[in-house]
Formats: sequence, structure tokens, C-alpha cells
Amino acid sequence: MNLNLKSIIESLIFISREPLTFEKIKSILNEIPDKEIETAISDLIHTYSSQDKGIKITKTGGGYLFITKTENDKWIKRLLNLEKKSKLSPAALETLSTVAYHQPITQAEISTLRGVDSTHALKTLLKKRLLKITGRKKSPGRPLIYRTTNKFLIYFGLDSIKDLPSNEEIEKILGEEENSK
Amino acid sequence: MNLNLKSIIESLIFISREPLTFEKIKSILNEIPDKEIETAISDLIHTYSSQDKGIKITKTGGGYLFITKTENDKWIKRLLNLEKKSKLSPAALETLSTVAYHQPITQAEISTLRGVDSTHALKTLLKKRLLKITGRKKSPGRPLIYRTTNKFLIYFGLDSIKDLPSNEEIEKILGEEENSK
Amino acid sequence: MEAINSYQVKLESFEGPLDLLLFLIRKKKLDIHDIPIAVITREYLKYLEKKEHINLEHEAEFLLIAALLIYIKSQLLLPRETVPEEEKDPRQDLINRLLDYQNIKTACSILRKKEKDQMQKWQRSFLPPIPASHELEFLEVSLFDLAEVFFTLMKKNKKENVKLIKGKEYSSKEKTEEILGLLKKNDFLDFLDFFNKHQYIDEAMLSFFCLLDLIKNRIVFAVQDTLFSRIKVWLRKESPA
Repeated sequence: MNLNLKSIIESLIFISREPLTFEKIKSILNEIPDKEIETAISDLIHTYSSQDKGIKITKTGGGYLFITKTENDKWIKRLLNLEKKSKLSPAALETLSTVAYHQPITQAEISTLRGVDSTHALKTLLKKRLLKITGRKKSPGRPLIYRTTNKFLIYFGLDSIKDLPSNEEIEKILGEEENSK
Repeated sequence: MNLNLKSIIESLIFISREPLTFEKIKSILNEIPDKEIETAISDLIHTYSSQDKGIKITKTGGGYLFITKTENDKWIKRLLNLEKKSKLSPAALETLSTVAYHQPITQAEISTLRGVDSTHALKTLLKKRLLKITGRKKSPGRPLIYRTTNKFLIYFGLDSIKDLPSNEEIEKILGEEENSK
Repeated sequence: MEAINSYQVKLESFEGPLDLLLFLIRKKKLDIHDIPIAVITREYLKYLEKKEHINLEHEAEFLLIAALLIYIKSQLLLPRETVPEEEKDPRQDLINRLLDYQNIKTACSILRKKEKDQMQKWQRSFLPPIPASHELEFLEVSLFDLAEVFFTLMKKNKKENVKLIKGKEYSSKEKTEEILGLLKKNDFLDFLDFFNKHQYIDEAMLSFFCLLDLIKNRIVFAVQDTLFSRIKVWLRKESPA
């Protein structure tokens, strides 16, 4: 057979969610002698073993796996932090949508509507400047009032908060599924 | 500075779940001249460009991403136990193509261009995150407007919206069809 | 002569009336920029007639274009005494739509090839092992996500009977007086009953805070017989009126 074993195994290890075992590789590439597979794997590991490579193949949990080079951890952490900063968590999205549609709103009201405490999500959204505090409610305890910011409008391409999609519009888009169920 | 840029960038692209943009790489590696980063990236791409490699770095959706080699598709499907990835329906593809070329566009405009109601296809595409709602049109009724997403670009392997089939390409195909009549 | 049954394609296999029109234009080798309306209308109607019945919900669009074709044909047939030079060709709008549609359709065929190509390339959908294990899901959101999340939340709340209506302002003074009035009338107040009577959550919360204020100021006192039993609120007799 004229297969580029090394290339195939490289693809397989890359795409596998868990350490890829020798047995698994063998079962995918059936009728290839063990010896040839072994050679291809060790060739492959060798290719990635140079000091210059940012990723390597390691044997762990009974199988083969791509991992990043330990020395680069610092940079990877920076990347992950950056992604965390530029994106929203599901909790933050839910909080943001609650404020958007119910502003001006207090923290207690948000938590009631969401059914969970929203302190942390609120803090995140304030930090991202998608929400702002605009005063206190004239009610006992004088809780802080939250509103969306201008940055929020720009982010979602809106001219004003009145332009938020209405329930009817969303229902219309989502509606068909319910009917066809 | 004595950094192994190529190795660091390799780790970063590997760890990123979506195409890693030049800007992100730059902001992680601050104070490294653009030129050096560019060289490291093109070196890296070159390293992976050999026929023997099972994975490559591709530029798509405005950033760099590791993907497997086309020829190894068959083996990956065996590993993941998948028959085939599912294609977009003709209606969804047509709607997507309409939005891609006419964005920003409203639902009514899409339906006019296609000659049929496109609500259902729109929903599918929103759910798949190939389309997004980005605000409202400044026209009577202020309808919602749709645009393609970055995921759309990645789905078709395009680097940017400019890489959509051009008018020339389209006309060339139309011309060929004309001649083959 | 071309027999009708040479069109073996079913109406359902067209994405819509424009798709069918383009098909007929090609089939008859017509010039899209100068469509002979009489020919295309005849072909188009022949096609629709083959359907035993038209499903109005799904095929109304086909009828709409049929009506348009007939209208254009009648416009062209109208005898005119004087033909203004720059008068618009009644076919022009339809031709433009067809040209636009043809471009979209062709782009689709290119995109379909790209899709097929991309499907043979795999990218990881999971995060490989990384040093820091603080993984939470983070999203890129659009207006649709924002609105969908909110209205889903509201639907859930509706089921659970949580309400929050804006617009009405309750003053704590009014609320306090209402509570005191009830206490004078009824001797005592069942705390939970009273709280649940409120239709809107912000009013209920306001009542709650007013009661706390009354308790703090020693105007009323609250008694709970045993843990988890109902809380009853009493007016302190010795309190100033």
C-alpha cells in the first residue's frame, strides 16, 4: 500500500479529543503491519522533538497527544486572557440582555428576573463598559440603577435602545421551529 | 530580545480555537516589530507546507488556523466515526449567498432577490451563526438587517469578504455555460 | 417539436419562481437581456398547469410571477398612439431581478465547491490541554443572541410567574401607610400572604423594605412561632400613632 502513514497519523493525533492509542490507530489503518505504524509514530515524534517547535507529541494516558511547549505557557495564558476579555460568558450575555430590555434596573431586579445572583456578571459588564451605573432608585435601600452604555449600542449596531429586536420579531424568526415540532 | 518567535506563534495558533489574527499575535507579543512577526509566521507556514505533513496552517476568516490535510479526510472520518459533514440546504446556501453579496440586507430584500420567503433559511443560518443581526435599516418600519459572520468566512475557507467569488469569476462561469449550450 | 413531458423536473426542485424562469430561459436558449415575454409566459404557465393543484402556502410565489408575466405581456401588447422615447421597457425590472438572481445562483455553485473542499479539512472543535484550567465558555454575541436570550428568559419567567413591569412608581410613604392601615384593620398581617399578593416584583420588594423599616423603627413587630412557620406582623400598641 502506498500510504503516507506519517501524515495520516499526524492528522489523527491532531484531531483526536483524547490521547490516541496505538490500538485505535491500528484499527483505523487496518492491515498495516504494527512495525510500520510504530516506525511512523516514532518518526513523527522525532520531527516534533526539536527545541524550535512550539508543539510536540507526547505519550500520555496510554495514547499520543499534541501539547504545547511548556516554555510557551506564559504566552498562551496571555492569549487566553485576551479572549476572555473580548468575549462574553453566557451569564454575562443573559445579564446584559436583561438590562438592555428592562433598563433602568437594579441589581436585585436583575437577579429576580434571571433567577440567579448577578453580581459577578454585572461587574464584568461594567468593566467591559457595556453597562454603567446611572444613579439610585428612589426606593428603600436606594439601590444602584444600571443602564446600557453607548459602547453597547455601537457594539450591536444600534442607533438607540428602542431599536432592540422586539419579542414579535424574534418569535417570527424562531417561530417556525415550534410549529414544525 | 531573545525569543523563539516561531515557536511561540506555533503554540498560539495551535491553542486558538478560531483563526488567530495578526493583531492578536502582535498584542500578545508586544514590542516585537511587525516585520519580525511576519517573518516568523511565513517561516512557520512554510514548515507545514510540505506534502508530507498531516496538518497545515491556513489563513482564513482573517487569521491563522491549524487544519488537517485534505487527503486525510477519509481517515479522520473513520476516527470520528462520521459519515460526512452535512452540507447546507440549497435554500440556506442561496440565502447565505444573497446576504453575502448584498449585505447589509433586510429579510424582505432577501425574499425579493430570491423570489421566495426566506424566514426559515434565515433562522437556520442565524442558529448556525453563519449570519448575524447587526441593527436596523434607516427606512420605514426600521427592519432588522443581516450580515455574514466570521464563521461564514471560515466555513467556506475565505480569508475576508473580498475573497468571495468576484463578478469576473461569476461572469466567466456564466459565459462557459452559455457556450456549452 | 418539444414535448411537454421533456420537462421531467418537478416544481419542487426549484428554489422559487426565478429559478424556474432561469431554467426555462436556458432551456429555450433565450437571451436573458431581451426576453420574449410571450414565449416565456407560455412556457412558464405550461409548467404551472402541469401541477394538479397549487399549494398556496408554498407556491403562491410562483403564481405571483405568473401574474407579473401576464401583466408585462399585456403592457407590451397595448396599442400606443405615441411611444415616448425614454419610456421604460416593462420587462426591465424583471430582467434586473433575473440577472441579480443569476449571479447569486452562480456564486452558490462556486461556494458549494468551496464548501465541499472545506469539508475535507478538519479543525479542532475542542481546546487542547492547556496550562491554566480556568475554562469557561466565552461567546461572541450578536443582536440576535442578545434578544433571543432575553425573550427565552422571559418565557421561562412567565411560566414561573415572575413579573416585573416598569413604569409605575410606588412611593415608600404610600406603601408604609397601606401596611399600617391593614394592620389597624386586621390586627395582624400574614407576612408571606401579603408579600405574594403583589402582582409586580418591584412593588413586592418595596413592601418588604417598608416592613423592614417599620420593624427597625419598632412600629411593628414580627413573630414566627417555630422555624419555617409563617411570620405574622403585629402593630406595637405602645407605638406612636
